[in-house]
Formats: sequence, structure tokens, C-alpha cells
Amino acid sequence: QDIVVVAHGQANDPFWSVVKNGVEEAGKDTGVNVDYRSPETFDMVAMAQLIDAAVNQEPDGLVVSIPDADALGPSIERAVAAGIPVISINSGSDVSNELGALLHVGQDERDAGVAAGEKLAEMGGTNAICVNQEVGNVSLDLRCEGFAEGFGGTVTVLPTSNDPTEIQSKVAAALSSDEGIDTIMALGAGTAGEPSVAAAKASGRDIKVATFDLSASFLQSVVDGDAAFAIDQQQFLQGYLAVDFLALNAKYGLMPGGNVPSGPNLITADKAAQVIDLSSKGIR
Amino acid sequence: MNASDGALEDERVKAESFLSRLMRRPELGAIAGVILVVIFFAITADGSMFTLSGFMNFMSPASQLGILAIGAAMLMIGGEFDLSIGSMVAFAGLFFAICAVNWGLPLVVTIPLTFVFAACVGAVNGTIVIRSGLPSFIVTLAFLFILRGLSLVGLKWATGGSTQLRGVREATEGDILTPFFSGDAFPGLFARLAEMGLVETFGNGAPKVPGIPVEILWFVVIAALATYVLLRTPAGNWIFAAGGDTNAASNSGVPVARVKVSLFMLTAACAALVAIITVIDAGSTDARRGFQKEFEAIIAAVIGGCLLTGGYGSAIGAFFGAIIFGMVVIGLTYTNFDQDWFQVFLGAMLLIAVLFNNAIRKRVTGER
Amino acid sequence: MNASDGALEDERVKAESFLSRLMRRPELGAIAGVILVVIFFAITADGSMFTLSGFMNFMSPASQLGILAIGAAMLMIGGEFDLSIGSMVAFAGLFFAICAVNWGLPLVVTIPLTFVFAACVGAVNGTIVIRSGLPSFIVTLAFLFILRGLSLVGLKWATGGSTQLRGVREATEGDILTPFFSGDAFPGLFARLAEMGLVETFGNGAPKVPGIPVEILWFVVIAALATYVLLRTPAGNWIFAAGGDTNAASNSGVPVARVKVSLFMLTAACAALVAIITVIDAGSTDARRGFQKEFEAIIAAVIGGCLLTGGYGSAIGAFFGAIIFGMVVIGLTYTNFDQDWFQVFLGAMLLIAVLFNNAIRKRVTGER
Amino acid sequence: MTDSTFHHGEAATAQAPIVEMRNIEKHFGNIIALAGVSFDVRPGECHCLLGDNGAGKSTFIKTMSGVHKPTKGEILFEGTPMKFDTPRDAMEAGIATVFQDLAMIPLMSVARNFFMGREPTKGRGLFKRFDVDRANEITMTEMRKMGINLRGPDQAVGTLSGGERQTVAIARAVHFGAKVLILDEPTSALGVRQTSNVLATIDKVRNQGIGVVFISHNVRHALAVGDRFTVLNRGKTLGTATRGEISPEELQDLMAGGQEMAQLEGSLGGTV
Amino acid sequence: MTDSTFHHGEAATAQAPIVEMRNIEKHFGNIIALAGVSFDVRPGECHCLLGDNGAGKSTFIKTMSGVHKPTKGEILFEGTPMKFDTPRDAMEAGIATVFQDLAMIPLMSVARNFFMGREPTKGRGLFKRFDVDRANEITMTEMRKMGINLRGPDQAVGTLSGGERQTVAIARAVHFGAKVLILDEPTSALGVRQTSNVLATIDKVRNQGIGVVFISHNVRHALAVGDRFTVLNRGKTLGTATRGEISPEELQDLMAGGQEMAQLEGSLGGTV
Ligand SMILES: Nc1ncnc2c1ncn2[C@@H]1O[C@H](COP(=O)(O)OP(=O)(O)OP(=O)(O)O)[C@@H](O)[C@H]1O
Ligand SMILES: Nc1ncnc2c1ncn2[C@@H]1O[C@H](COP(=O)(O)OP(=O)(O)OP(=O)(O)O)[C@@H](O)[C@H]1O
Ligand SMILES: [Mg+2]
Ligand SMILES: [Mg+2]
Repeated sequence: QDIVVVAHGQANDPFWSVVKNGVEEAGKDTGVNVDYRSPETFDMVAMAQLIDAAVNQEPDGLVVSIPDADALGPSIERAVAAGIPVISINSGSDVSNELGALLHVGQDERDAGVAAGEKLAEMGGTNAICVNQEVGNVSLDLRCEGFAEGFGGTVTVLPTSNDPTEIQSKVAAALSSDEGIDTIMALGAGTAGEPSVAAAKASGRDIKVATFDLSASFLQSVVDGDAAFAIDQQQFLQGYLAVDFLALNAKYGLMPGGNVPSGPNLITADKAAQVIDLSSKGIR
Repeated sequence: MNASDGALEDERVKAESFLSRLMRRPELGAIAGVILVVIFFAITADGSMFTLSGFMNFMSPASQLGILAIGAAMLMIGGEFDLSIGSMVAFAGLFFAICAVNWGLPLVVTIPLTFVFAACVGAVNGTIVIRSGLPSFIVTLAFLFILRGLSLVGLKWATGGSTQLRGVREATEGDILTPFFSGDAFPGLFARLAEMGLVETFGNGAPKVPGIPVEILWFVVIAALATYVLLRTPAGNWIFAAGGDTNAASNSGVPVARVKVSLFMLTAACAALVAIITVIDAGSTDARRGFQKEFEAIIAAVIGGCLLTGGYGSAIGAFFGAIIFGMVVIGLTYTNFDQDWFQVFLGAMLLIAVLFNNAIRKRVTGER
Repeated sequence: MNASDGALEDERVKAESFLSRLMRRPELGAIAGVILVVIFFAITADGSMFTLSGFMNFMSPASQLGILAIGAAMLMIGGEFDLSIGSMVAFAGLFFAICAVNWGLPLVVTIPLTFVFAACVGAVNGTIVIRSGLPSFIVTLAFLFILRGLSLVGLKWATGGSTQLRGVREATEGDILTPFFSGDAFPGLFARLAEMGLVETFGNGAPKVPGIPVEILWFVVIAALATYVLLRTPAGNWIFAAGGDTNAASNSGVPVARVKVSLFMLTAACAALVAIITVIDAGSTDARRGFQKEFEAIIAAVIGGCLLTGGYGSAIGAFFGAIIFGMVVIGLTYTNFDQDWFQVFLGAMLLIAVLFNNAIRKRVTGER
Repeated sequence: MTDSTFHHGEAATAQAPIVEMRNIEKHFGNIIALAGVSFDVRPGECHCLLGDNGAGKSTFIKTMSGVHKPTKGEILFEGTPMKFDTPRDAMEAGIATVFQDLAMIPLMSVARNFFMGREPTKGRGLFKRFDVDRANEITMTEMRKMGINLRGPDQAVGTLSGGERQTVAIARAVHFGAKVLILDEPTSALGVRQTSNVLATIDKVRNQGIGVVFISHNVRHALAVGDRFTVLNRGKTLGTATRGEISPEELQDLMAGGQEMAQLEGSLGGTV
Repeated sequence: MTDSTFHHGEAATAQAPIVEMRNIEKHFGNIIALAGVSFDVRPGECHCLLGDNGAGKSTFIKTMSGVHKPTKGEILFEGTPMKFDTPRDAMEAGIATVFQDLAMIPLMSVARNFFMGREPTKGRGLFKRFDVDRANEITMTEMRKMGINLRGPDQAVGTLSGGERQTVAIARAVHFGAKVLILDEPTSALGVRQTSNVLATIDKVRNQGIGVVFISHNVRHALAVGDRFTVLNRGKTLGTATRGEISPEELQDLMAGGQEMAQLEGSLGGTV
């Protein structure tokens, strides 16, 4: 039995590498062949083509993320039409059903952003920057959007590259040019979160830093009190459960009756310590 | 000493096999690479890769890349680069989507408008390069950033804050021009073939291949046209001359500035074509469209034998270069390799393909 | 007709101002760009950009880029490209981290080992380019993918599944070599200066600028060394010759193959240096380190006046090119522009800076 | 040696010049290449431009053919002031030039170089295309006329021998005809047979009423075909002499810039 | 004209050759450039290599100086078989060459081109560095010796005039000395004064016991300095003659490949 996962995040993206680890573990546990695929960059056209390629191989199950229903819709519908059971993960909970997916595992980027924004506003934040290391990547843009909505106060998007040094400098620059900033929302723990913590520390001000996703070093900062929290979607579940469900479906025809929300889960100082170890192994 | 007998029976020329005369052409070098890649995947990949639907599946991204690569190749032959084509895809796509969705214009207006718009940007690029004498690398790099940035700004403006503009499919549905720029050509033919059992079908009887994706047709037509222009028209001669040695070409009376600016316009138009095809097909556009395509287009052109220094190369080479690149990228998903190794294989395949076709060419033509 | 009077009072040479003699040097062209960018930010940016801490803040990424850019510039002058340096940063960083963390080796072993390792990869790159005669663009592109892929595979292997390897700071803390490759130099001096009120302080009396980030010192030293090598040693002459015309250089007795392979090794070593600095500084490494740095390094070199075709350029040019690029990237966050426009401004600033310094140079040296 | 089998009687001094250059100066940055040179060519004459290495001959004819813009000075074409912005302009006005560096593209074939910028076409409208066969044929014929037997018209120019390459450039300029033909050291790399062909061609062309500007370091070649001789030295003109006014030895002295030469006279029969 | 003020008595036919080439063939793909050529140079002689355009002279000397590897044939250097992998190898063995295309880097300065590959240094160990001042000075002096007054040693070679550039290449080869000096059409772009200097230099060098290979299309130059004359035609050798065995007219005929020439004899005094 073969199950193919086509996601919009690359295997070297810290967030998606955890999804991939979940996929692989589920493959091992259920004894099916799994295959994780993604376009080289955030590219919806290429992703649609990858789904088509997967459909051609007629797998026993297909897992997809749906950051752009318009672009991916026809390919997913084609898979459904070809009789391949489809489960959507991560993004696309709103359209999943419509396109014929059996269910959705995960949690919307936007909702996670809203949750984070609300929490930071509750902690007293009024003026925030949202560090976006990949502007134009719709799933990241949605995180910022959701954050702005939940936060309510002033939110400036700070576009950066993937380079930690540059991110640290830019955050430092933003902090020193606007004394009012009291909150930093980073969209990736390893790339943006850690340098943001460093910049915040160097500024000598009291700044709340939060991030999407987890990285061991960031969690350590949460434990040490240098950062507020990290948002965990438990994306391992997205990969693991989707494959597990499809494997069971192929074997016994079983399928849960509704969507499975995998998050959001805010990791604050009390929970962080126990998560560090799992995070450095790529499970959380 | 029968020099006057003419070149036909010159004792200073060895007889040459048909094969080596063929291999001497830059465009045919890349064929060796294609063959190698096909053999590799025939062995390692799932059998469905080389079914009709598998073929269409890898040809479709290869074609989109290839259209850009042919533009890039012609510009490279003319001695310049355009790093802004990837951003141009996003920008032209946005322009097209705004025309079609926000303003509700019909395609007969939108499509020419998009081409004109793109060509103007290309002309600006070209004019700055010619006037300033700066390397096109740095000028078009600036436009890489500018156009990408403007796409983001424009998207937010057009959608009221989102970076994704949707609804293009609805807006273009039913337009008489739509079938020329999206979907599959000859659906009737393929349905008939499926009925006759000549094309595989899904369980429900629908043909696995509903037709030939239009981008493949565009790709083939553009490759043929570009080859014709390069090899059989005065303009082609000027392009080679301008790229080979700008000074010498200009001293010999080639209107170098005009040639180069036209090439920039052409490249931008190729990007616009890809933008139109992908935006209609996807039904939406976002700020990341075409990201790094400039890079891939140059890669394909170089695999196909274009020199970065200009003056040498071919459109057919870029054609095969794009196919090699597209086949490797998609083909690896048909194999059982772990995705973690994807980039390693991609790099290794590219290197092996170019080394192989280089070795073959040297072998056959008896170069040192 | 006093030809024998020598060149000193040749009636065929116009007197030339000191300024124009200065501007004739490729390295000094980029200074005009720096000045323009400084003026621009002096007007538009928050005042804190040009405080000492603001200066260190933008010089730090500029230095890391600059170290790569100088390597890339020397290679470009030698007529070749290395697109794999960005991936090399990730790969060398991984190698370094594995040695330091997983194997627990001291830095005196780890650092030389990392350099040797990187230089070997560079030598492989160079040897393939020289032996095959393929363009270095395509060969190093393959290594861009291969090294990036291997970094991912290696990381997962070293961490048991994660894409981030941490614990480098703990592993290197207290090593005698650490201060040379991370943190800030001259902390004592700056603390003293802060006491004297010459350096801004935080509320608690700690200096806002704890010292000069070591990468800035490396950057300056490497720029000086590279300039010395290029202008004042036989090797420098060979590099210019190899890049200017490979055939002519080889015919004149320049050991072109040796020169080029050495340059590939040097570039890789520069990447390794950046990797070591950033990995110790960040305390961790991940699979995306150095992403697209090859591109930025080439940009900086071209802004600094290097020709893509080889044989012309300078290390000081690359030095200023990196500063321009770094200053624009970081500086825009000090301004009040809507950050959605970031890329538009970045592109526009780059274009204006190069156009300006081009115009100034032509003006001053009286070229057409 | 002041007479030749070539010479067609009196130089056409009476006719109005086709091109007249007045007080041309050309500076490159701080380098003064031309410091005021006047010169003209009349129909049907061969005007030789002579001078030491680096005297400014090539720079001068490049301003004439639109490659350089003069820093100062005036160019009159058939009596009216003219500004050539590009070599193409000059070419269209009727100035054909063989540059010293030949202006050829090494990677392109002989035939394509031959017709570069002026390709023969066949077909019409959209189907108008480069007539490759005719181009190949003409190239081979013209080259054979000059005494070069090419192996084939599709050999890359970069792989031709020095003389073969120079012949392509000359044959190209002659083939397309013009009102003025400028030849910058056209015989420098040519074999004896090819040289005599080129000199004969100059004579033929001149008889058709075309003005020829001929640059050479070979006194004997200059005297064989020249009607007038202008000598440049260090960016200035030393004056113009007509044929017969000047002996080979005097001319050679002028060309050397008046400086002494190594003792070779004995072996070289007067002129180098 | 068979005598010259130059000639230093008998050619050194007795001595063993420095370089001996036996039955050299060279093919480029399907093009046969050399179809078996034998040739040798002895110490203290000037051996002229003559022939029509495209005869294969440059290709031949390029195999001698390590640029091309012969397809077939043997190279003996001082009696032992040798294989030059790179021009650097040949140079180190003692073969200095002035190529027809000069092998210079246009963007680099005159002085840097002059010393390219053999830079003078000062200082020691880590401080060993390119001695720019000495390089500049030597360059200016050597160029002046050849009759060229450069404006400065830092002018880019690409902006020199054709003859100035050629002089740099010749001065460079002569300056570094060697056992064999190969000159491929060294005088083609030179003025009369520079030409006579180069011919005088060849004579001087030969008297120092160096073997000179001299390629030229100018019969008079060849006869002025040559001891032996080998004529190539269409990739084959037509034989070797020693000085005095052959008249200028015969030699010119051989160089033209035996084909007829345009009627110029009258005006050019026998040879072109
Ligand atoms: N682009 C340039 N920049 C600077 N100097 C130049 C440039 N072009 C030519 N020169 C200088 O101008 C002078 C005249 O050069 P030109 O090429 O006209 O000489 P020429 O008379 O043709 O010499 P030759 O007989 O050697 O070809 C030379 O000294 C040369 O160094
Ligand atoms: N790399 C090459 N590839 C193909 N053909 C070549 C190559 N090099 C030279 N040839 C051919 O070999 C022949 C000999 O060329 P070569 O340059 O040796 O002639 P030459 O005797 O030096 O002539 P010239 O007097 O004109 O310089 C020419 O016909 C040329 O076209
Ligand atoms: Mg000249
Ligand atoms: Mg030759």
C-alpha cells in the first residue's frame, strides 16, 4: 500500500520536517509505504503538478495541504474523481469538504495567529512587529493577518530573508527606530524566533517575544523567561494521523466522522521544559 | 594542387559521419542529456511516469519553464541576462488578474494589454541597460526586487489586504480565448481515443489524459519559432552578433541597441505568457508566483548549451534543457528516494546529464 | 618633437585632477554609491541608524555577506562563478557543529578541519570545471543543490530527525579560539569608553555597544589581504589574466588551472569562515543557513564593479558593495516606509546607487 | 618607382571631396589621441593615411566611420555637416570600413559574418527569411576572388587563420560597395598573392569612382596605389603630398616621425 | 638582394637542432590543418617559415610551443622526445613565442601584460610581492628600445594601437630570453621604424646563439634576416632552402603556392 503526502512546505523547513517525521513514523507503524513531496519553493502551480503526478501513480491514499483552493482544487477533485481517498492537513479546513476530501487534520494558520494575538494582547502588548521571513508565502501571510486581528493593537509586518544574522539586525533596527514596540511575533522558531529573542535581549528593553512553531533553543528561552511562548500546532499529528487514517481506511475501510483539530497549543514556561527534548528530535 | 576544384573535394577536410555533423550543432548536444535522464528514470521510477498521463504530467511544468527558458536563451545569446522574469511572472499575473477580476475586462482586451504591459517593462529594463552601459545582471536584479515588491503591494491593494487574488477562473470561464490559454487541447479527440481504449481511463471511464495541456503546444510552437528566427532570419544573425561581440557587431552595422531592447521585451512577453497560462489554470495568483523562475530558466538555457558570455546557444537547446530539468524535478517523485535526498539527486542528475552530453559531444566530433 | 623626454611631459596626455585619477580605479567607484546611500538614510531614516550601535548593527550582516562577496569577487575576476557558496555555508556549518557538538573536538582541531573540508569541496568544484570545460555556473549549481541536500540529510542524521543542531555555544564556550570567531572584540576597551561616556550606555551602565563584532574585523582584514594579493602579488596578476582571457593567459605561461582551482578553494574557505562565525554566534545550525547567499555575494561584487565576464573588478569594490547592500537591507527598517514596499525600495536603491556611481565615474574621468 | 602599371593618370583633385574632416580632435579621458587633423577624400582617388605606430590613424578613421564621436571638429559629407551616431549611420551614408581589428564575431560562421547587418533575404512579408544558400555561395565566391579557398562557408571565423580572417573583412567591405572605402592596414596579415589581389582591388574600386582611404605601414604598397599621402605623427598631421611630389625615401622618413631607424637600408633596398 | 649588412656568415648548419619536429599532423575535428610537417631550428640561426594564408604556419608553431597537442608526430627538444602539456611547459624548457593573436589581456595594463606569468618580485617569504615599480620601468624602457614611446605603463592594452600592442608582445618575448624565439608575423602591424628595430633585434638575438623561427609574408623581410626558408602549402611542406640557394622571385612564387598573382610586378619591384 502506498500513501503519498503532497504539502506546500519543504522537507528542510523546520515546521514541515516535523510533519514529515510524523508521516514516516505512521508509515512505519502501519506498515504502508509513505512518500512526502513538496515543491522547491512556495509555488502553487508546481504543487498542483505534484498532486497530478501523485494521482498518476494511483496511490491508496493522498494527503494534501490546501493553502490555495483555487489553484489546487482541480487537481484534488481529479484525485477524488479517480477514486483516491484524500485527507487534507494543515491549511484548507474551510474548503476541504467541498473539494471532496474525507476530513481535515490540523488547524488553520489564521486561527493560530488569532489565538497568539489574543494571548499577547492579554499579556499587555500594544505595539507589535510580525517578523515574516517569507513574504508572499500565503500560509505565513495568513499567520500575520490572524495575529493582527487577534492582537488588536498596532502591528507592523517586518519582511526579512531566511538569514538569522539579518533577522537579528533588522529586529534590532526596528526596535531602536520605534521605542514603542513591546511585542515581537515571529513566524518560525528557528529562523526568526531565536534571532528576535537575541535582538530583544540586546535592546535592554522588556519585550514579549512569541513564535509560531517550536525549536529547542527558543523553548529554552521560554524556560529562561526571555520569551513569552511558542505556538504549537502539534503538526506531528497532522502527518501521523492523516497517514494512519488512510492506512486504516485502505485496510478496513475505517474513517473518523469529522475533522481533527491538532492545535493550537500555546507552550509557555511551565510546559516548555518537557517539550525541549522532543523538539530537538523533530517530534514537536 | 587542385584548389580550384572547390570545397567539395578539399584534401584538407576529413570525411565526417552524419552523427558527428549532427552533434556539432549546439541544440543537439542536449539530446544526449535527455536520453540519459530517460534511461535513468526508466530504471528507477514508477512505470506510470512514462505512460501518456505521466508524460503530460512532467511536460506541463517543463513547458512552463521552457517558455521562459527560450526567452532567456535568446536574450543570453544576445549577450544579456534578465533576472526579473520570475518577478515578471508574478507581476504580469497580477496585472492580468486585476484586469480580468477587478475590472471585469474580457480576455480579448486583457491578454493583449498584459503583453503590452510586460513588453513595456522589458523595454524599460533594456533601455536602462543600453543607456547606462551597466551590466544587465545588476539592472534586472533591481527589477527582480521592484517587480516582486510591486506585486505584493498591488495584491494587497487589489484584494484589500490579502496576498492572494482569487476568482480568475470564474471571471474567464466561457470566454472564447480561454481554451487557448488554459486547460487541455483536443479534449474531444482524447475522449474518443479513451473510448477506443487507446488512452488509459480511470475507474469511472473518464480518460486519464483529458487532452494535451495547452502550455505544451505553446512551448513547442515557441521553440520552433525561436529556432526559425535565430537560424533563418536577419534578426537571428543580429542576435548572435550582438551577443558575440557588441563592439564588432555595432561596427559592422548591426543595430545592437534595437536588437537588445527587443530581446528584453520578448523575454518579458514570454514571462507574461506563462503568467496568463498559470493564472487562468490556477484560478488565482499570489505574490510568490514565478519565484526563482529566472534562475531555473537560465539553468535550462545553460544545460541546453547557451554560453553565459553570449553569442552562442540555441532555442532547441533550451527546449531540451527545460525538458531535462522538468523531467528530473517531477521524475524524482516517481522514484522511491526519500524526499530529504531530493536536492542531492537533483544536483547530481543535472551534473551527470551535462557531463554526459559534453563527453558525448567531444567524443563524436573528435574534439581534443 | 621631444619624444625622448619620456612620459612625464608627454604632450599627448592631458593634466588630470587627483579626483579623476582616483575615480579611475574600479574599487573607488563604489564609494560614490556608499555616499549616496548614506545621504539617503541620513535624511529618511531614524537617527539611531547612525549611532555607534546602529552602525555595528548594519555592519554585522554586511560583514558576513562581505566575506563571501570578496571570495566571490576574486573568483569572478578569475573568470568563474561559484553558486554553491550559500549551500557551502550550511554544509560547512553542519560539519563544524558535528565536530564540535557530536564529537566534542576542541576548536583548534575543528576549525582547521572545517577549512580543509570546505577547501576540498571547492577543489572538487574547480577540478570538475577545469577538466570538463563546462561553465562553472552549471557545475557549481549542481553543488548548490547537492550540498544543500546533504546538509539536510546530515542534520537529520546528527540530530535524530530535527533540522536544527544545537548546543554549539555550550560546546565552544571557554575555548581559547572562541573569541576570535564569535562575539565582540575589545569588550574591555568599550566598557572603559562607556565609563568615560564616549559610548552610549543602557540604564544599568552597560555599554550599548559591547565591542566590535568579530566578523567586522575579519571582513576588514580579508578585504585588505585580498586587495594586497590582487594588486601586489604575482598571484593577483595571474587571477586577472586568467579571467581576462583564459587562452591568452595560458599561452603567456600563466598556470590557469592552478589559479582557478585555488580560487574555488578560497571561495569555499570564505564560506566556511562565515559558517563558523554564524554557527558559534547563533549556537546552532539549521538546513537553511546561507540560503541565497551566493546570489547576494555576486550582487555585492557586481555593485562593487566586478564584471560578470571576468578579468575586471576589485576586492575593495566588493567591500563597499557588501556595505551598500547590507546598509540598504537593514536601513529600510529604520525608515517610516510601509514595509510592504521593502522590496521596491531595495531594488530602486540598488539601481540608483549603481547608476549614480556609474554616472559620477564617467563624469569625473571624462569618458564619453 | 614613382610610376606604376596601376596609375590612372591625374588624381581627381578637381572634384569635390566626398568626406571632409576638419580639425578633428579626439580625447580618451586624459589621453589625447588626435590633436586637430584635417583630411578629405575625393571620388576616384586613393588617399593614403600613413604614420608611425600610435600616431592616431585608426582613431581618425574610426571617427570618420561613426565609431567614435570627435571631441572637437567637423565632418562634412558631400558638402553638408554630418554627425554619425553609430557605424550603421555612416554605413548607410555610404562609408564602408575595414577596421584594423576587423570587427568580426569569432563564434559565428564566415558566411554569417560576411553578411552581418546586411543579410540577403528571400520570401516576402512574414516569410521573409535569411537566404542562407545565397549567402554561402556569395561568400565562397568572393573569398576565392581574393585568393582564399575556404574549406566551407560554415567554419567559425575564430578558427580561421589570421590572413583568412582579414580577407573576409576586406571582401565584405568591397562586396557591399559604397562611396568611400576605408581600409585600415588591410594587407598586414595577407600572403603575397592575397596582397596583390587587394591592391588590384583597390585600383579597380577607385576606377569605379569610389574614394579609397588606405592605411599602411608599407611604403611600397602605399606608393603602388596611392594618389595622395597624408602623414600623421603623434596625433597631428605632417601634411599631404600628391603622388610624384615625394620620393619613397622621403615618405618613409616622414612615416618614421623623422626619427632615426636601425641600419637596414642596404638589405631592404631603400624602404622597409 | 641576396646579401645584407646583417648576415653573419654561414648558417649554423653543423650544430645539432634545439627543436626538431617530425611529421607533425594536426586535425581539428574534421579539418586537417597540418598533414605531416617536419622542421628544425638550430642555435644561432633564423629559420623562416613561409607560406600562403591558411597554409598552417600558426598552427605549426602552436604545436611547437605547447598550445596544441599534435594529432600525430614527434617533437624532439635538444635531442630527446618531449611532450609539452601547456605553453608554460614549453616556456620553461626555453621556447618563447610571439603568437599571431599576441596573447594579451585587453583589460590589463601594459606592464602587467608584459610580465604576465613571470612577475618580478621583491621582499621575501610572506612579504614577497610583485615589484610594480620595476615592472613599470622595465616595460617603458623595453618599449622605447623597440621604438614605441608609451604614455604610461598603466594604460590598458585594449586601448593601445595595433602596432603598440604587437610591440609589447615582441618586447616581452625578447626580454625574457630563451633558447628558441618564435615570432609569428611580428612585423605585420608595425611602422617602418619599429619594423627595422625588430629585424635588428632578430639579428642581435641570433648572434647570441638563440634559434629564431620567423614567420612572415614579406619576402624582403624574410630575406633580410633568414638563414633557411621552409615553405608550407595547404598543410604540407614544399621543402627547405638555405640562403643564397633561392632568389626572391622564386621564394615569392613558392609562398603564393605556385598560383598566379595579380599583375603588380612592375610597381612593386619584383616582390610584394
Ligand atoms: N580607447 C582608447 N583609450 C585610450 N587611449 C587610446 C584609445 N584608443 C587609442 N588610444 C591611444 O591613441 C593613440 C592612437 O591610437 P591609434 O590606434 O589611432 O594608432 P594608429 O595610428 O592606428 O597606430 P597603429 O599603426 O599601431 O595601428 C595610441 O597611442 C593609443 O594608445
Ligand atoms: N581551431 C581550429 N579549428 C578549425 N580549423 C582551424 C583551427 N585553427 C586553424 N584552422 C584552420 O587551419 C588552417 C591553418 O591555419 P593557420 O592559422 O595555421 O594558418 P597560417 O598559415 O598561420 O595563415 P596566416 O598566414 O593567414 O596566419 C586554416 O585554414 C584554418 O582555417
Ligand atoms: Mg591602427
Ligand atoms: Mg598565422
